[in-house]
Amino acid sequence: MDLKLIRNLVRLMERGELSELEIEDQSAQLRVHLRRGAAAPTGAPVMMVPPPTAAPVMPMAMEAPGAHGRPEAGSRPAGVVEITSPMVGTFYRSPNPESEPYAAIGMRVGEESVVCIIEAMKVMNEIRAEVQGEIVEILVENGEPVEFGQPLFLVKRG
Amino acid sequence: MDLKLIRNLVRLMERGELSELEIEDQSAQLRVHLRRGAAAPTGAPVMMVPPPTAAPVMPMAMEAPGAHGRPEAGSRPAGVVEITSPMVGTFYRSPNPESEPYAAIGMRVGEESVVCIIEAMKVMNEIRAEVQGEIVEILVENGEPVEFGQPLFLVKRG
Amino acid sequence: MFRRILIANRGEIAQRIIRACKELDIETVAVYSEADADALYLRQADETICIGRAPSSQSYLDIPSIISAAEIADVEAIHPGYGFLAENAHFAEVCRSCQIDFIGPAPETIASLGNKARAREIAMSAKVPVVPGSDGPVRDEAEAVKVAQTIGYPILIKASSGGGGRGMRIASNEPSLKTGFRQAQTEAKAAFGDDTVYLEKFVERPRHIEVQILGDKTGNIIYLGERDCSIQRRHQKLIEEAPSPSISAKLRDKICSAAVRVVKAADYYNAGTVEFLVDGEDNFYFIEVNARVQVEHTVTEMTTGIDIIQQQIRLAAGENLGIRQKDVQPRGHTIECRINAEDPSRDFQPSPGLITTFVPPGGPGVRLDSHCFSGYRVPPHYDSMIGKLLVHRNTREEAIATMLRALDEFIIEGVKTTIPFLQDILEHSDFRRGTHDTGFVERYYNLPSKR
Amino acid sequence: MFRRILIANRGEIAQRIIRACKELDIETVAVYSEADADALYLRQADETICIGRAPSSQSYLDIPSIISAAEIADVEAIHPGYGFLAENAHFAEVCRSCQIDFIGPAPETIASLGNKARAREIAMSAKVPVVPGSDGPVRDEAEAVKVAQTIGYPILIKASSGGGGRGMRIASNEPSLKTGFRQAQTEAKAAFGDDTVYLEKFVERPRHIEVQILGDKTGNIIYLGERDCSIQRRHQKLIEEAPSPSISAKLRDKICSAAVRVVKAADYYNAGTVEFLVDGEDNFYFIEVNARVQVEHTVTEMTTGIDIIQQQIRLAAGENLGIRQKDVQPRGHTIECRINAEDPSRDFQPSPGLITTFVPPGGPGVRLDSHCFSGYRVPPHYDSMIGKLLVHRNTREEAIATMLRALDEFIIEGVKTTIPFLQDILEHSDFRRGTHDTGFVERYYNLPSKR
Repeated sequence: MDLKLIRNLVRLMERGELSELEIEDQSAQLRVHLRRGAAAPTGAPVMMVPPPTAAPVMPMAMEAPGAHGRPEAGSRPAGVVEITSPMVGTFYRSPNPESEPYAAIGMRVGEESVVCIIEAMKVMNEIRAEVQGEIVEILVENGEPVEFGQPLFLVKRG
Repeated sequence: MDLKLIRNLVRLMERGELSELEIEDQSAQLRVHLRRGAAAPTGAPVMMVPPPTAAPVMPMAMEAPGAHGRPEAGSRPAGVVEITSPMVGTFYRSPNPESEPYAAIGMRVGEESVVCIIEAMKVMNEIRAEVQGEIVEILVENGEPVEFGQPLFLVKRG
Repeated sequence: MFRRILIANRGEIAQRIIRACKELDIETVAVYSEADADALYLRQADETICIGRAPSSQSYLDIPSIISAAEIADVEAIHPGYGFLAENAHFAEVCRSCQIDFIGPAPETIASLGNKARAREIAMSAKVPVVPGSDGPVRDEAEAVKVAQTIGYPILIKASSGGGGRGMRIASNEPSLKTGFRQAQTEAKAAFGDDTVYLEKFVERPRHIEVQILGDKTGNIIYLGERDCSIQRRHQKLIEEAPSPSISAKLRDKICSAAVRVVKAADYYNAGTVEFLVDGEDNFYFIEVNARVQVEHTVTEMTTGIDIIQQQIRLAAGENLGIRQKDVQPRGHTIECRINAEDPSRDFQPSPGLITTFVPPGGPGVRLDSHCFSGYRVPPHYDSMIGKLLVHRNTREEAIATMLRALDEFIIEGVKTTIPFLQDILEHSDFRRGTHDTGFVERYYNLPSKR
Repeated sequence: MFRRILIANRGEIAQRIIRACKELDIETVAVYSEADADALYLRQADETICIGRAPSSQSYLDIPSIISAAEIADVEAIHPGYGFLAENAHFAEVCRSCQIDFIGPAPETIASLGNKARAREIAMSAKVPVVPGSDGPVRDEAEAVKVAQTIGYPILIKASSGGGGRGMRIASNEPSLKTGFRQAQTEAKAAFGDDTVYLEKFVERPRHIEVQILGDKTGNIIYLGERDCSIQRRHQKLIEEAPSPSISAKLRDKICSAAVRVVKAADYYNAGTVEFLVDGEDNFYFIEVNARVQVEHTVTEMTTGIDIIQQQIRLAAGENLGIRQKDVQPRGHTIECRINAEDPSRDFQPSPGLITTFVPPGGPGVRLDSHCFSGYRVPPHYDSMIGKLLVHRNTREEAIATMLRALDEFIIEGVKTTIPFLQDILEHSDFRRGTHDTGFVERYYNLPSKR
C-alpha cells in the first residue's frame, strides 16, 4: 500500500484547497476517498486569514518613503486643506526672481488662482489652487524639489 | 495488521487537516476508513483565534506537530485530567499478552496505581496514575507508539 | 564610473538594480508610484521620489516625470530595467538629449531592432537564418499560394498589426491556405483595423533558445551561453534553464556565434538577448533581439558567475569588457521558476492583495529574487510576477530535485500563486526528459491525463 | 541507500538535513523538544516525535529517548548534526548495537580523536607537526624550566582539566614561567579541583585554518580545501571564509595533505574537519579533528559545489566516494557570517524571544540557512545562532561587498542580533586586507578606535 501516493494526494488537496477527493483505480485495485477540513461552514473561516496578521510589518509601512515628511491628515485643524504637487519638479513661488511671489501667507485664493510654478524638464507649469480660501502655511522653500503628491500649501477653506 | 501504516495515515490526516480518509486496496486485501476531529466541533474554532503577538504564523503554529491530536484543555468536562506519557516508547495496557490490563474504563485509580507500561529500548517502564479518580477514557491502543507528553488516559478526579 | 543612478522601474528588478548598485558603491534614486509607496526595496535606496499615480501611464511610463525626477535628483544615468520604458527608443533619445546616460544600447539600435522587418534584414545580412516567409505583406490568395510554394507547408498566416500570438492561423495545404488567408484578412481588419497579412513557415514543435550577450562601446561582443525558455504559457515564460537540455555542444556553438553576428551587425552595446526557434531537426531561426536586460538574466548569472546588472552599469559608464570569451565558463545547471500571483485553477487570473505569510525557501543552491515579505500588498496595477526562484546544482537532475524541495518549502499565504502548477510541470516526464517544446504547457494543460 | 532517517538535532542543522534528505528522496523523522514544537522545519519532515522537555539533557541529549524514537519510527540511520550527541562515542556505540547506522565516523574513531593526547599522538605518527609541548603533565618548576628550554619561549601554561581558553597563562621568560607555573597550579586546583598543568609553545598571532575532508568506508579520503576561521570571539567562530586570504597555494597543499594523513592514520570515514594553527612564519600546527559535520560546512559547499550533507548520507549508507580529488575544483570566494540572537552592546548576552519581523536578504550570490521566520520564538534553552548568511562571489573583495549589502538588507525585529557587529568587522581594514589573526576580535573589540 503506497503511502507516498496518499501523501501526494493530500498535498494536491491542500494546493487545490479540495474538500473531498475520491479515486477508484480498478487496474490497481485501489479505491481512495479523502475529505479535508471541517464541514463547510466552519471550514471556510479556517481558510480565511485574520487581518491582524499584517501587524508586525505596519511599522515598516509607516516608515515607507511615501509617507515621509507628510503632515498626517488627522493632525490638521478642521477646514484646512492641502494643495499638493501634481508633478515632480522644482518649486518656485514666483515666475522669475525679480517679481513678487504668487502666494503669501494670509492671501486669499480662488480655485483658478495660480499659487506657484513647478518646473519640470525646463517647462514652467503654473499650479492653480483648485480650492477657495486663505493661505495659512507654505510648506516648501523656493527652488526646492518636490515629488508627486507632496503638500505645497495649507489653505483654510472659505 | 500494520499499526504503523495507520499511524502514518493519521499523521498525514493531521498534516493535511483531513477530516476523513477511506482506502480500499484489494491487492493488499486492505480497507481503511478514518474520520478525524468531527466529534469535537469546539476544536476548529479554537484554531481560528490566534493571539495577536505571533499573528502571521499562528495558523502554522497551531498545526505544529506538538499540538496535534491532543484534546483542547477547554473541550474536557470539569474535573477530568490527562495522564500523559513521560517518555517516547510503545504503549502496553498489560504486563504481558496473557494477563489482564492494568486499567480499564470505570476503574478507580490512586496516585500510585500502575496504569500501563511504556516500552523504551526493550525496558518495560511502569507508568503510575499520579492522580486519584476514575478512568473515563483510554486514548491509545495497546501496542501503539507514543511520544513524550502524549495523553494516554482521561481520569475523572475524586 | 557613475556616482548616482536613477532606477526607472519597480518590483523585483528595481530591487535587483539597487543591489547591484550597492555592491558597486553607487548611490541609487528609486522612483515609485503611489501604489508602491510601501515597498520595502525603497528603503534600500539612497533617495526615493514619488512620480505619480498607480497606473503605469501616469508613473512608470510617464517620461516627463521620470526625466524631471532624474534632474532634481541630479543622477548621471538611468537604468530602465525590463518592460515599461526599457525598449522605448524615444525615452533613450530624451535621456541622451538631457545628458543622462541610458543604461542600455543606443536609441538607434533599439529603434532598428524594435522593427520586425528591419531586425529580420539585419539577421539575414549577418548570414543568420530567419523563419522563411513572404518578407512583407501578401496582397491576395494567388500571391499567397506562390509564396507558399517557395517556402513550403505548413504555413503560418500572420496579421502585420498582430503580435503575442494574436491574429495567427496555420495552413497545412493549398486549400486551407486559400480559405485561411481570407479569414485572416477579415479577422485582422476586425481586430486591428488593418487587414494586411504576411506568410511565414510554421516551425513545428519548436524550442525557445536565447543567447545572452554583452558588448562594450568599442564593439567587443561576448556571449554568456544560451537559455532554454521552452516552458511558456501564451508566450509568457514560466520556467527557464541553462544549459538547454535539448541542444548539442555543436549546435550551441553555432547558435551562439550566430547571435554574436546579429548584434555586431546592429552595432549593439550593453546587455542583450538574441532569441531563436529550434525545430526537431536542429534547424534554428532568428526571432528577435531583446534590447534590454531580461527577467531571466539571473539564470545566466548563476551558471557563469557573472553579474549581468553590474556589467550593464560598467558598460554604460564606458568601461571596456573586462571579461574575455574564454573567461566565460558555465558550470552546472540552473533552473528558474517565475512565481506569479495568479490562480492556476481559474485560468491564471491575477490574484493581487495582501500576502499574510511569506516564508521563502533557502539552503544549498537556492537563490530568490523577490520584493515580497509578510504583510506586503501585491498591487493590482502591474505584472503579476512576485518573485523568481532559482536553483543551481551540478546536474539538471539535481537541480530539479532542489527546485521541487524549494517550491515545497515556499510558504505564501493570502494570495494564490503558480507554485502548484510549476510543481506539476517539474514532475512531468516530458520536462524531466527535456523533450518538451514551446507547445508543452498548452498541450499538457488541456490534457492533464497525458502525464 | 537509506529509506528513512531520524534527525537527532534541532534548528538550522535539522532543517539542513531535512533538505538534503528531500533532495535524495529519503523520508525524514524529526525529533523535537517541547520548546521546539512550533518550529516550521518540523512541517517539512515526514514524521515528527516529541522526545522530551526543553532542557537538552531531557531531550536532544537524552540517548534513550532518541533511540526509542528511532525504534518506533523504524529508521535505518540517525544523523546527529553538530553539537549535542554528534561527537558522543557512546551514542554512536548504542546506535551500532541497535543496528541503526550512525551518520558519522566509527565510535572508536570518535573516541580516540576525542582524547587530546591520543589525537596528538595520531598526528605525530602521521608526521604532522603539533604545537611543541610537554606531552603530558609537568610536575614541578624545575621540569617546567627544562621543557621550556627545549620548546622555547613564549610558553603557554595550560590546566589539563581546562579548555575553551580557561586556565591558561603565558610566560615569556624563565622568571615569569616559574611564578606563572605556581599560580596556574593553584588556579587549576581552585577552578577544576585538579592542579595538573602542562606546557605548550605559545603560537603568536595565529590564524585558524581547517581542512574539510570526506572519506568512505574503503579508506578513500579526499579534501575539499581549507576554511579560514580566524574571526573568533572567545573561541566562538563568527565569520568563516574560503579560500583563506592569508596562505599561499604551496602552504595550502602542504596543510591539506597533512590533514589527509591525519584522518587516514585515524581510520576515518564520513565527513570531518582537521583544524590547524598557522603562525606568521607559515608554520602550521595540528590542533584537533572535529569528527562531525561543522556549522561552517556550508562555506565549502559554496566554493566546491559539493553537497556535504548529501555526501555524509551516501557515505554512511556504504557508498564509495563518487568524487575524485581532481574533481574538486574550488571556485570564487565564499564568506559566512553567523547571525546570533545576542546583544553586542551588552557583552553579547543572549537575546531570545519573539521575532516579530524577519525579512531575509536575497539576490545574486546569497545563501541563507535559517529556521527562523516572522513570528518565530527563539527559545532560551539552546545555542543563540539563528542563521548563517553566506555569499559566494568571484573575488574576496566582491564577496565582502555582497555580504555588506546582504547584512544591510536583513531585517530582524524583536530580538537583538550580532548583525551590526559583523558589519563593523567586515568594514575593518585588517579584515579587508586579510591580515587578521584569531586575536583580532578581542583586540579590536577592546579598542574600537583602532579602525
